[in-house]
Amino acid sequence: MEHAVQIENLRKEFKGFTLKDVSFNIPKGYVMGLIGPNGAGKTTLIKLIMNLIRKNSGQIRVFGKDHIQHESEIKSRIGFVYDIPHFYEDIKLKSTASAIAPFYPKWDQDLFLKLMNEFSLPLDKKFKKLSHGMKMKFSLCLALSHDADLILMDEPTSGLDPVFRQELLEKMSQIMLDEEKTMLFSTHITSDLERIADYITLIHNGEIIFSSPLDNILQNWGIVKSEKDLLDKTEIPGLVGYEKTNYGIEILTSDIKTAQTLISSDSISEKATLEDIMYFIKKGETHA
Amino acid sequence: MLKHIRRELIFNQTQLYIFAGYILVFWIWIVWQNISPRISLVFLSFVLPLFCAASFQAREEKFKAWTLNCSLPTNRNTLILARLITSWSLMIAALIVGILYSALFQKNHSILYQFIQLKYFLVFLLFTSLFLVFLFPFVIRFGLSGVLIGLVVLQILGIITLVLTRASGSKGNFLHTMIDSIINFMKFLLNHPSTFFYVTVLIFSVAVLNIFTLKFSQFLFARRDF
Amino acid sequence: MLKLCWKDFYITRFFWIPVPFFFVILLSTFIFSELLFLTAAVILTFIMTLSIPLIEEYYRTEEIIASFPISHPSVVIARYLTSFFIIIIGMILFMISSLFYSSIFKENQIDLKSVVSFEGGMLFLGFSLLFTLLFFPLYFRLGTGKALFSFPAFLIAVSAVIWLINKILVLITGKSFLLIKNVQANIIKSPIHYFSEWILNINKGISLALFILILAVVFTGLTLVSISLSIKSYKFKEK
Amino acid sequence: MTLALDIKKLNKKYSDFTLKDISLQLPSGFIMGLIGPNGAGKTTLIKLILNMTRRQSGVIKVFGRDNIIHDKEIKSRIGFVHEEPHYPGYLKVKEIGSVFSRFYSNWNKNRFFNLCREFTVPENKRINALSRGTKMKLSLALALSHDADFLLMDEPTTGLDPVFRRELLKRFSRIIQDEKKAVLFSTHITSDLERTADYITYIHQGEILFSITKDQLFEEWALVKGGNEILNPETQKLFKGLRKSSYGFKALTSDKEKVRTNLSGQNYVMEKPSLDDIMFLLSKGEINA
Repeated sequence: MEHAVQIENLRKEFKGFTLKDVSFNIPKGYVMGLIGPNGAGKTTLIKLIMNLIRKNSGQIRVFGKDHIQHESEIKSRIGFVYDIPHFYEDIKLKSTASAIAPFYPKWDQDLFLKLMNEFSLPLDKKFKKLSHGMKMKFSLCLALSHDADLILMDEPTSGLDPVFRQELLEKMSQIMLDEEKTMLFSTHITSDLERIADYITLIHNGEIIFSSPLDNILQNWGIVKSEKDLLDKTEIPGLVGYEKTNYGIEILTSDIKTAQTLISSDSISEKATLEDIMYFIKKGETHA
Repeated sequence: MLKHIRRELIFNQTQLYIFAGYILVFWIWIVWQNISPRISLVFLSFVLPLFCAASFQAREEKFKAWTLNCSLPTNRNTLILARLITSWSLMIAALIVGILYSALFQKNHSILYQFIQLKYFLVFLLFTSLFLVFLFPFVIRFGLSGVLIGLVVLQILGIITLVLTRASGSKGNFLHTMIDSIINFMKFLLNHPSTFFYVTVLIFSVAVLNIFTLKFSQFLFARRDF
Repeated sequence: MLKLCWKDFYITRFFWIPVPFFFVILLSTFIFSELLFLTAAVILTFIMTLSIPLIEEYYRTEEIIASFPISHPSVVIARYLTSFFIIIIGMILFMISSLFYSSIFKENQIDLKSVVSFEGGMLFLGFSLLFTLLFFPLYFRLGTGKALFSFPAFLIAVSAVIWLINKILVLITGKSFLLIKNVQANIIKSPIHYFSEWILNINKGISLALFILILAVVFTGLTLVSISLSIKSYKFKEK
Repeated sequence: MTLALDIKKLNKKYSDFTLKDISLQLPSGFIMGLIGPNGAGKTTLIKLILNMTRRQSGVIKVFGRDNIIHDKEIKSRIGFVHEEPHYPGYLKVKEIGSVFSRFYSNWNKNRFFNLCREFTVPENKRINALSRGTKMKLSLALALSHDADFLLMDEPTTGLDPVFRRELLKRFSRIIQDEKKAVLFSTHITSDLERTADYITYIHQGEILFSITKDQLFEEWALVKGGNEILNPETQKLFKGLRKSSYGFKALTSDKEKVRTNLSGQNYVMEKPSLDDIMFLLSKGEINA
């Protein structure tokens, strides 16, 4: 299968935090959701792909090309939205757009204007006059109006109201009908992901826990609840994390089917949502 | 490249208005007070870089807009090149405004006569480039806070020299002597007969200075994480 | 109140280490006339006073301050207090540097010691206070940006008023209280000329105590007016 | 029971936006969630409560005292979190802590540092170096460490990961255990509200459409789906938000029983609405209430 983005043991060291030899691929034509707790390295990863941050080692290939050698060519096919949109605050939206437009060969002014009034953004307002939500919308507007093949979004939905989020997700899924397009977006609102994403990558403390199709996560991962402490007796397959409550114990496993067969009948097992998975992984990490 | 310059100009509109206003006032003042073109040259070569190059950098930092600029489909070297070219073109424009002004309103068209001389023009370029060499990379590396640091350094240097002058018992204000030396240097440059060799040297040095500024700034800018 | 002042200095402390040196060094350029020297000192002090509002604006801390448990008037008054402290600092620096330079450059034709005197101090204080008191109402009304643009115009207006008063006086009583006739239309200089002449003349005319009294009355009056204006505009400001 | 927050007929006019006749009560010992589309006036309302912007008419009482007259005292009992926390970026975390400590009489230093450790906010880092989520955590820590009686927060959960959100909300419900404290926070993540909030207030274009307890909301309100043939002028009166499509309609009602009686015998389904549905229909559907 063709990959839009290939990342091979990518490493970046900061004072407080390191991204430890991450490697994963984004298959072409799919939506990849990037989740993980604050400071896990989501933003760092996206900034590395955009070459805003210099990597210490490893390789990033976008559309099969090295992202530094073919920087400008690659970037002209990328639409980006960052968690805090930074534009020149005392410049009007339309002039900002007009300044950016010539950089993109496939910039579509009509589409841009259409989006602007769809999102009910005033063309003649200065950027600093916008609320946070509107800033996000404007940033999205720019990202979507030069039909990019790869769309990178760093928490595009944070600070947007549910109604607009819904519309946005619909819009995204429209865009994704085109098989050529690929999307990577990080978010903390996992319900959004469960609606749109095809693949999920969970990153935690600068390491990738898993990167696999959403469906098989939702099928295979599960929580086992039991009064008795199962851990000492039986060996649970694919144990990820557990929590001892005063009722008994809750265990997250990445292989619920075999777990069900192995574990005695007095325990209940249920499907895990992404939120549960994140919760347990954090817990497991605190236990270890 | 054009699109880059265009971007710079649009993003720094507000700055440009202030700049334009300042320049007009400046020339009016020069002509009105009938200040000698030489002084005005020194003024210009210090003020213009501050207004163009430095302020563009400052704005980019203030709004954290480098995330935007560096995400555009270009590489960072081009961004720096564009910034340098834009500031140069602005500075030249400011000079032209002055020349026109003197041509129209000044009785003895001293500024006009001075600046249309090749030698004089080149000296102006030289001075400006000299200042840019210090300013441009400095702002890129240290940003707004860097300017403050720069001031501190300057003060300490100043104090040291003051103490030295005091100790050596030589008379006169140090800053004054410094300014004098600058003036003398300029006088030397201007009074030197404009032989072919001399002109080529000037041109060469200007070119070298600017290339150095460019390369050094690019070197610094490439090593930044945003 | 005081804790707000403390906050102002604490937040900007990185900047109070270099400033004194810079102040002193910069003044060395103006040692060739007392008046210029004084003007420079005043302006530098004013810039120091500005720095705190500017920094606050740059980092948008105002909304935090506004949601602290402090009454609005105290925010404004604290701002004034801070600036007064700064003015005092500036004055000390000014005196020191004048002594310093007069000792260094003995062969200088004018002696700067003359600035370190009652008149000198009065002039410095007078102008710094005047600037601050005129500026802050504007600042609280318009925010730093606009205030800075409108301030020079404001100053010109003030000097024009003084000039007018003088003219009227000349009409009524035959003599002007301004000795300097041909003042250049220089934004900063002209009010300084008028004011300094005025003070010096009064000082000649009447006894010292009365002079101080008058000054005190004038400035307390100004301060009260300007503070009340600022408070009024700060109340209704969007933070 | 005492009212922590009591707003009556509050008005505020801007050039392009007005807050009309807001009135809502929040008894102490409860959590109120404030929802509404972007630019509906949530932030303005919170700023008005904090007396950061001047109201034009109406009454705001916090713990039974007017918020302008007893400005200082009230603010000392409020813990605030702003939408985008702005602190001088070159300060260290502990330094901003010491700034805050000067202004709150019952500031608890140890608690602040404990919270920092709990929220994994590095004390010795400069604020510029913090990520958005961490900044938000910092401002939460600042809000929680002078044990405020009234927590007033503007989107405290944006940019925070689900795990942390869960723990934060638990913390809120712990805080309000003793009946003296109250929490008011606006958010866009309605699942958070469904988990914790006791009261839910919906603002739309500067007006409060409803401000009721969550239980009441989910008992009395219902999502009605059915064929278009049901719809006619009088039945439409039953519905609040209505959205028609070619193959049926989707509507919201604040009174199940009335709908049951009036639509008896017709084919329609009634569901328990989610907050997202409510927001969607009220803001997007044509409102004929």
